[in-house]
Amino acid sequence: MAVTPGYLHPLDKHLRLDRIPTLYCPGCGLGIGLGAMLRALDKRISEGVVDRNKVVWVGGIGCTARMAFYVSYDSAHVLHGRAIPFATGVKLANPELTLIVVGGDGDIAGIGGNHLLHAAKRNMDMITVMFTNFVYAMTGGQVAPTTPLGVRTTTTPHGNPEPPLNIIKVVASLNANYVARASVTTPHYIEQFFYRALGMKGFRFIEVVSTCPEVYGRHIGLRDPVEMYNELKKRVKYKPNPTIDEALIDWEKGIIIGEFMVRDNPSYLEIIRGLK
Amino acid sequence: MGTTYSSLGLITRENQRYRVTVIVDRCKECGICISVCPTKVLVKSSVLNKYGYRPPEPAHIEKCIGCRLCEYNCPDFAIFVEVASK
Amino acid sequence: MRKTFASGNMAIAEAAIVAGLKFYAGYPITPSSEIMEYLAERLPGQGGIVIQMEDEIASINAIIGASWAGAKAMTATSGPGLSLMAEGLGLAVMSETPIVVVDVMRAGPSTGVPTKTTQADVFQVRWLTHGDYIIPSYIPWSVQEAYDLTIKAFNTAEKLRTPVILLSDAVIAHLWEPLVIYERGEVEIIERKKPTSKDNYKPYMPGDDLIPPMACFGESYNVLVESLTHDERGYYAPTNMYHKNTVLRLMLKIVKNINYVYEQETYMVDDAEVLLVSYGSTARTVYAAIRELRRRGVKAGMLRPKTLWPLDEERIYNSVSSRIDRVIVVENNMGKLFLDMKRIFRDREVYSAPVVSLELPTVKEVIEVVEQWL
Amino acid sequence: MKVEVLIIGRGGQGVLLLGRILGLSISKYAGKYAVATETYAAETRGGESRTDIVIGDSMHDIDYVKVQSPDIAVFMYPFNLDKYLKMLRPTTMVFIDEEYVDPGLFTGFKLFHHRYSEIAESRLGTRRVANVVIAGHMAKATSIWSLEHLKKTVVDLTPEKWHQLNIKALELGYSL
Repeated sequence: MAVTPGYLHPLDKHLRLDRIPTLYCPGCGLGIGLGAMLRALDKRISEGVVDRNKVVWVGGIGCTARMAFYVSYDSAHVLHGRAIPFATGVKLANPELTLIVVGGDGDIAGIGGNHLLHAAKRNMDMITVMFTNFVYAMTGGQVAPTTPLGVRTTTTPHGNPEPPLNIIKVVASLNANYVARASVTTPHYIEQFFYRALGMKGFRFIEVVSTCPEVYGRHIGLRDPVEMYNELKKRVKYKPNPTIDEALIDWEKGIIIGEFMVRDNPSYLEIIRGLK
Repeated sequence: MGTTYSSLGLITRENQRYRVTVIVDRCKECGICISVCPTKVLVKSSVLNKYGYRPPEPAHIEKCIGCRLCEYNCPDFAIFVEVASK
Repeated sequence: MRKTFASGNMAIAEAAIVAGLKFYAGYPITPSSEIMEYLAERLPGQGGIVIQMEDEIASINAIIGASWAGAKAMTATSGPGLSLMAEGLGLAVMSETPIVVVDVMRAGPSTGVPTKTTQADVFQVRWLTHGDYIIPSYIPWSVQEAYDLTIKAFNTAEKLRTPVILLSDAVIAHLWEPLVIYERGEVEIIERKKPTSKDNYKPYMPGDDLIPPMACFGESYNVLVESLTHDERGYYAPTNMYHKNTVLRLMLKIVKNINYVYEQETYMVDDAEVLLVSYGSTARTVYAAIRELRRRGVKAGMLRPKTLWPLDEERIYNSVSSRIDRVIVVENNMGKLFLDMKRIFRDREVYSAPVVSLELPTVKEVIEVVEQWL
Repeated sequence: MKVEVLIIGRGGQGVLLLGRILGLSISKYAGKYAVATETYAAETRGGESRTDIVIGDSMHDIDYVKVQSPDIAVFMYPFNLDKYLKMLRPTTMVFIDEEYVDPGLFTGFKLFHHRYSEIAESRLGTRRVANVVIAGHMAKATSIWSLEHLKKTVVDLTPEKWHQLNIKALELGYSL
């Protein structure tokens, strides 16, 4: 069998091809999300809004965080939960750079939750894309901040006793300029929201609801990637200009996606430039 | 009848307007592309790639409407759609 | 060059500025906070940025990020904060990131006595993070030396692509002394080695000196910062060969430069029969004590490492004449460097003289603990 | 030559600044070596505040950075007097602000006492420069500091808008 050739797929020029295929399990939603983000980035680069050589991808630890080392950009695969403070240092030391932080809900909202709060509060100039797959996947299926109540995981064998975190409501309550939610079953919205975020300043946050058929799917009896994809798709509903109160994320009642917050508050860099 | 593919490891089929290409060794056989295709262009092929997965084959390429849902929903950058050159 | 009167914390801040500091992230903690306060006032005027992060973990990760964006970066903390920075220091070691971390020691364990000193963090800075590594650490005994060794810490970090720790303490932090401050150009400042070509650049491919040239973000090298064990490209490489090579090189690049990294001073050792080993603020009192002992007829000398890790064991051994048959290690802790001295001076009698005191030990206290071994 | 100076006061009285003025003046302008250490209670205002200054010809003249047996002691507030009285020697020069500290406790020492805070308030309009008035008085009484050096030092250490006030405070102290 022949080796995988050079640039073929339209996104190949954005990937470290020698690391493709990814380590993601078959049917993992992360690749869909990454593809959508790269299409948006490609557009912004061709428009001249973003300089390809001034983009830095930062990931903490976890399946999602690995996106950072699959892209052929300046990138960093750092510590669990610490992508946002790392990116903060990068951005402040060289404000020319465009910072893209990628991470799962455990990485960004769990162990890194305090950093997320403070980056949003500061309106720090970076984009954070958090993939919510309801579980700690890389470590083998433990409960996550977003795991629904009652779900059995490897560390909650009698059912998760904690109600899940609705991260959109948390971030929107702070000073972030952009707060949106999409789903891997709606890659065009991921692309659209990320495209918009790339043209803004301040803290931009996108939650992408994702599928983890291998680990979370096993917990809820949807191990087949297609089945899980379709079950998620059924629950996801786009709403134009939704309010924060409408940011429902509930496996039973539905998942509302859309742009919950779009504003132009002064970003951290703008404020410190004004103070000098 | 077995699926055929090029020495570059690509399965390529085209109709008058669109060409669909599958990069055989990137596919993990998740089946999402087959599921999302609104006109049922794709079927599982008979090829086993180097990881033991069976990639899709655009067996009914004549039905392709160029919506790219397969490309956008493929988690592994393994399938893409182009406008066929005249 | 100008003469001033400054505290140890001010000296560290001033030295960082002349060394080229451009990014400081920190979290307030006694007795280090004045470093950040001083820099917050001064650094923005020098084209730098100071940010108070949400905790010490964020601080160290931010300075690692800043260093990869091309800035010389530093944070300062005390023992409890340094504990929180443990994992971040490991990232800096693995990703070969030049950063400077100042630990202004206070009494512990736990919250301990925030405003008072000890020297009990000596092993914390040596074995803080998991895995195999050497993080060079310097320990000053005066305000001037806090200044000089801060510059040295930046130079070591840039030269060897490594995190470096400056181990000050609550005494030095709040001690005011005459200080000579240099301007840029009056003192040697080392900058990191940059790659010369973009062709086939690999972020972790070392030169003959075992140190890889460092490209930074935004310079179109597609650099990859990797916390996993990696190959020259930065790609995860979980094999014995790569792990062993990586760990060996990370340690060897420091060890091979021990002549640069390690500094010490000796006092009155030529005719000495008893050697007192001490470091940092405690060595000030020990220096006074050896003079007092000589007045009493004891031929005492002193060895004072200015670099705590790595120790140049051969140089330490050879700096002592054969007349010396006893070595007494005086530290403001329960005995830490003593263990290394016991190994280094394997053919001498080596004793630990722990002076555990929240204040700088007095001459009387030092003589009391030393006397039992005379 | 070795001189030990102990300054005790209450947080907010400017004990630390007084220590810095005395230390910098000696080491920058008098060609000697001074070390100063600061100790304060956790509360920012109102707690005990202490500065120790040890002066020598060089760093190695200074055995110990803290005062063990003061040649000069300044009490702006009577914290822990029992402890500090034991450290004093008959030759110790003691400066007290008698508004707060009872001169009767210091019989047998070379005592200098004024109501420095009140004097600063009535003559200069603010009690906040009582510490600098004391520095001026110390320059006159001890011959260790020179008034000229102290004037240069307050210019080094304080914001420009306070330079004249501080110089007046030094002169006032020197005139006492």
